[in-house]
Amino acid sequence: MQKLFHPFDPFVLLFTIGFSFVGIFFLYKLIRWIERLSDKDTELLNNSIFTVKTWQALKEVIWESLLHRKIFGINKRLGYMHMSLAFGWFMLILIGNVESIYYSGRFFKPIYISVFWRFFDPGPSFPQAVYQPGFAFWMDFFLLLVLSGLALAIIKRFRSVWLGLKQTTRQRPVDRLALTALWLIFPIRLLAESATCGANGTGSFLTGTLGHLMSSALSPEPSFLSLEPFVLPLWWAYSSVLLLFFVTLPFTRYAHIPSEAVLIFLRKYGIRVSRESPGYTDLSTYSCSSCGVCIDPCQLSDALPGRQVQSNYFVKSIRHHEHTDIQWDCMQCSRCEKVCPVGLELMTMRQLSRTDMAMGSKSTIIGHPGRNGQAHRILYFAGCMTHLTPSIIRSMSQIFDQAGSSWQFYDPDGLACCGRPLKLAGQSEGANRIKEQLQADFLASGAELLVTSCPICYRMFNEDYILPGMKVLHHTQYILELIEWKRIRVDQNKLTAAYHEPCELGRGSGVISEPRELMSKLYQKDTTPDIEGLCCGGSLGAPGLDLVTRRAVARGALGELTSGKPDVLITACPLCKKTFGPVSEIPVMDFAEAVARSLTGGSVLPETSKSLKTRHKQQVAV
Amino acid sequence: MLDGREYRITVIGAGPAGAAAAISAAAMSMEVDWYDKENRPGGKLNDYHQLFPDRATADQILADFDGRTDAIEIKKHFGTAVNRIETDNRQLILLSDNKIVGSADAVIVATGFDFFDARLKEEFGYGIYDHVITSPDLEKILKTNPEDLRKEGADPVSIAFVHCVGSRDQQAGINYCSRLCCITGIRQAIGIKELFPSCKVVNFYIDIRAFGSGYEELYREAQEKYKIQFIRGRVSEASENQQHRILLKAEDTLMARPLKLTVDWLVLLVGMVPSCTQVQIDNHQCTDQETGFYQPVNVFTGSRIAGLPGIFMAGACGGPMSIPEAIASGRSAAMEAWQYLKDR
Amino acid sequence: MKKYWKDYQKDIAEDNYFYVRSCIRQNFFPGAENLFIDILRNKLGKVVFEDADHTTCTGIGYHTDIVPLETTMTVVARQFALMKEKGFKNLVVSCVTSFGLYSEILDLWKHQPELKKKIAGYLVEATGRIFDEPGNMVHASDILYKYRHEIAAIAKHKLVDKETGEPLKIVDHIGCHYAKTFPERGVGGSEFPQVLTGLINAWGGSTVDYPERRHCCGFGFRNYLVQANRGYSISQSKIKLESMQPYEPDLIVANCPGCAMFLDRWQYTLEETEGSVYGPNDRKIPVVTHEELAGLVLGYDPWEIGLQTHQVPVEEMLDKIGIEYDPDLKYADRQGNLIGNPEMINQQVC
Amino acid sequence: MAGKKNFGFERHAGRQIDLDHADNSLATELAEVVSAWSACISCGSCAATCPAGQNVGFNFRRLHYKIKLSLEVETDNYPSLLTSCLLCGKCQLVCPRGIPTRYLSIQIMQKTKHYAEVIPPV
Repeated sequence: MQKLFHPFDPFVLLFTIGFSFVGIFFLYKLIRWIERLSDKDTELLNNSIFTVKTWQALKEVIWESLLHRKIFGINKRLGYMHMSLAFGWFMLILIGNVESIYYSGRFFKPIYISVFWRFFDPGPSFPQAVYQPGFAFWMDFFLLLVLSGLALAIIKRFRSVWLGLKQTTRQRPVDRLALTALWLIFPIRLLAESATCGANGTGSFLTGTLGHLMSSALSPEPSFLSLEPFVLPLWWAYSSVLLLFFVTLPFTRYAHIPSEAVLIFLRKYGIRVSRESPGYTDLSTYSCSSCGVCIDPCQLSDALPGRQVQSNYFVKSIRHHEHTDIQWDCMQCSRCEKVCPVGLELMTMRQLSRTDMAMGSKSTIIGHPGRNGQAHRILYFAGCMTHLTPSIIRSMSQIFDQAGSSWQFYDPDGLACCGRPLKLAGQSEGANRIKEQLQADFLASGAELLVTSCPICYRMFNEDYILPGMKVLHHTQYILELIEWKRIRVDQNKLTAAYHEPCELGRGSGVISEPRELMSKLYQKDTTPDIEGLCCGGSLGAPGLDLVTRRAVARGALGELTSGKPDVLITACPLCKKTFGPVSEIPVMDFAEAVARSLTGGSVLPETSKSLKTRHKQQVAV
Repeated sequence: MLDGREYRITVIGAGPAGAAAAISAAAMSMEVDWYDKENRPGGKLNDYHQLFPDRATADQILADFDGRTDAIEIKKHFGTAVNRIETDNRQLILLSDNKIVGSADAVIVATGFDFFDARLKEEFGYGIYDHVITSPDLEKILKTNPEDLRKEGADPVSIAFVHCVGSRDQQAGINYCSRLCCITGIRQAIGIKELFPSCKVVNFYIDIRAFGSGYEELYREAQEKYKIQFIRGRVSEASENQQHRILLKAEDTLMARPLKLTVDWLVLLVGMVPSCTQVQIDNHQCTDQETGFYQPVNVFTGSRIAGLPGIFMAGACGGPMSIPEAIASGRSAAMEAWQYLKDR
Repeated sequence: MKKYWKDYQKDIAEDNYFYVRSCIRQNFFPGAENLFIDILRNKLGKVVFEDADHTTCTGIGYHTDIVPLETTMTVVARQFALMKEKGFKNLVVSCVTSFGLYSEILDLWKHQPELKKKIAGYLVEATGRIFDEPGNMVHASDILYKYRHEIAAIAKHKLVDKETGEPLKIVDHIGCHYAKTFPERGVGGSEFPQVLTGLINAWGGSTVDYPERRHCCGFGFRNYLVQANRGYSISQSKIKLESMQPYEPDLIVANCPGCAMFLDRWQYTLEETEGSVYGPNDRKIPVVTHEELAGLVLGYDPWEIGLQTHQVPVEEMLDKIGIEYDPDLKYADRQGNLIGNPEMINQQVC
Repeated sequence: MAGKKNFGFERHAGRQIDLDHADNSLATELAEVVSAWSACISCGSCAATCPAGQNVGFNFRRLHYKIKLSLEVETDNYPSLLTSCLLCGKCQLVCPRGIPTRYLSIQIMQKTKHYAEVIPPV
């Protein structure tokens, strides 16, 4: 038993070097991350450490980092693959430690002992151990779990569709190196442990059986000595592949293993990505596992085939401080943010990487807070884009008047902008200047309700503006209220329609149900496809897209939206309407127009639908 | 021979319009006499390099016409310039320098056009400075020897095109728009950029009138693909410096500021004026007072020239026309002549 | 440069000239007009009549909106009346501004005969005189152009560099009112008038065709009358001088007194204010009028014909051609006694 | 050299746009990034619909046209006021040539040196 008390063999050094390298690296990183937090965030951190939030964070670490619950939502097999690798490996380490403590009786001992425990203690004899649910049994069980996940990972590399991913990330060379190292760890461990067990006639159902098979394969009569020469080399191999993995880990996607845990804690404490806390942004880039889940939802994957613009590539480009322009190639539609298993604030990270040039800082916004000083209950802010779709403005004024509400049109001459387009382009300073101006105007108007037709403005008013005593509604919400309070009456017509949910309204602002309720009140048949909201392509988030790409995105979205053969496409955003208009085969209308038509008894479809159709035909050729 | 009666028709002019008229007339089995002052057909097509908008080469069109005119029986009288037509009770007598050269039942005049003589715009220095050329000159250079554009073996550094030279110009007494110089200038500019990619090409224009199908697309391609610069403003003056490069003075009307540019070649996009070898028809006033082009009796009912019956016009002798339009008008003139002869 | 100007030929009277002087020329180049008359009378044997009663044509007043057009027309009609009384038909105008003005008035009368009658009425009312339009009206430089070969025949010097035998490089500048307003009134039309190049070529010099050849010399009346505007005037001259610089001209000839004066004076001002000089090897370019050029070629004494009043010293040019002159007598009066040098005239500033 | 004498008037620097010695590096750089910009026909729709342009002397058409002629964007009597652009994108929606004018505005800001240093990226 001499080996038990101070077990050592040179091969463990490789693992130890690797492991300590990773330890020191991430210790240094941890300090850097916390150091480069803004005072506000550091305060948040200090006040929340010894509170229930830490327990909640710990729970989330288990649910997310180990079990990857969120990925199960995307695809069960993909979820199982990640869970098996993460949770399986964690259990191997845990049980390995307990086993080594139990047998060696020493709680504090070099870390390598538990990792290579099977080498030092071949364990219970085979085949009896198969039936005793002891350590060996559980170690084999979790090893098998990990290997099953590994098999799925290999399949994903070649046929990712089977795991629900049309496309997967094209990894960098160093990532592929770490990947191969990771893939080699567990098979070699299996062989190493089985060789030891085979040579000593021990091992449970997996290692024992395999060990036995190996020894019998090598020599006809069952002699244990035949495996002896293979034991040490296999353990050397196991330790060196671990070293390779640990050395490459900090520079590859696997840095997310330690980083994500730290991220979960800081996020639970309320810290968010901001210009003032570069540390947290850096931590976020390390937490990205580059799993490629964000590629499929991104509509630019089809519109810009072959271009690596999706969030995983973008995060990697910031992390490695590469100077690229892809921070501009993102429509800010947040479809990727919705599915990101690590929950990174991808939208804000893109905005921050867009140099702030204090745009919009010199312009003065002219609006009309109150007509001749008289306060009105409702302030209607059409939005700059809505002035290019005047039918929405005309319809809204008809609705306001029909409902007899006391309202004031804030920007009749279209000289006001909410500031969000600046924010989307990373111009936070300019955006703030505009916000201050409008905010003061709105409060000065004395209105209680601010209604806007543009989801982009709506989100800005909700998220950034501080309007005490003032409610903000998108006109779909306001119209629904009018109907529910019987202030206006709409009758359902026989047409079939489909609703395109603007990104900034649905995902962006959480206004999901009201538009759909309005649809049911307006149209007999609703063929809206049950998929995540699609971006129309006209987004301000991606200024660099040329017209051809935008039209490609629009056509892709239309293909889905009109799959149910609707007569008309309804949307709730002037920009979406303007983008779909020239490309859509069927008329595109805003809720306001549809409601106004049914109120004033006008024809249900815009009169020009026929000419619109023919005109669309030619323009679709662009 | 057609339904038992002999129809003899004469086509004056062997350009695209004349060729089309002759071919169609022959196809309607009329007896065709085909005259041209040059001793080969094709008219100006012989000097053209590439056409717009699809940049087919002029030689292709020529070859196609030659092929078709050779295949059918047309009596060609090239090298005789018919310059007068007189009537002798239902017969039309053709005279060349007062010598009778033929007669016919109907005549199609397709004498084409001439380019505006850029020397009348002295301020541009055409005929005074060597490196000031017109678009037809450039077309010949591009067709025969583009190398001439090089100076001592070096590529030209910058070339300027001036639109509306002798068109829409009261000073030059030509108030109509010649329609085709814009697109010619655009296509030639593209031709230059293809030959000398690093050369800076600037087109000075008042309005770009790219009206035909495929014209606007060519204009856009010139802007975006070939990076040809279009400056809105008339060049007022051109003078030569010691290196024989041409100094241009213009105003960029979008900046409302005067502008100076020195170029290796100045290309004047000259307009289309009536051909000097027009055919006199008995002493009838058959041309438009203002422009000098032949005048139809009624622009809606057909191409019969005012004055004597049985004389029709085709092609650019009736006004600025592109080659496809000229060809089409050639065919329609033949058709009209046949109808006239049949109903007579 | 190809010869195309032949399309613009103009008929110039042979003899019996009624000469009207120029107020600018008399002031800026006092010897020039007498020189012109002397050449015509004594060198070419022409009859040149000069009427002491004739006045300014009020051209500068008209161009600067001080004198109404009808007044100017009446004054010009009076000149014609004087000519009629003396029995002459061929008017020779010394100043280009007058020449332009006379052409403009004759053209106006041609298109509005009733205007001519009205002016005739005014003249009779004011002076009791009646007038006829001149049979032939030309500018003084036209006459020299007509007899350029006769002058060449009796010339004592050639516009050639004495040492190298190279013809002098001479820039010609034609007054805008000479032919730009009425092209058919200029020898060679408005774009490339030949009236001065004809002289230069006939007398052995070589002409320079530089890009800004037809640009305004800077005189431009309103450009310089008000001091604040003179910036415009000098800017035009600079454009011209800068453009001719590469050609390293030896001399500038102008047929309008204004052009000659400004191209001459502004070279001094440009040198003073900006230190820039435009002649060959950092010298300034001397400027002469057509009569002076003829006088030099015919061997007149440079100081006799008033070249010392020019801003840019002419000595170097005279030496180049090989014209003798007495440097000490540059500032002497007719009797030979010195009247003192002008303040900075000879100092070669940079 | 001559002292700078003052005669009571100044010679005027020419207002001529000198295309011979124009430095068009910015223009070429922009034309590469936003290639459709070369197809601009200066129709003025962008300047017309621009909300910032109505109240402030910011004329987007004149600004990017000046760059095309390699003229100085920032002059004292014609400050470009580019920073007053709201990036709202209305100009992009109305441009008949389909030019991504909003992106052009961003690129001009970034490529016109002294703006970019205003606030460095994260």
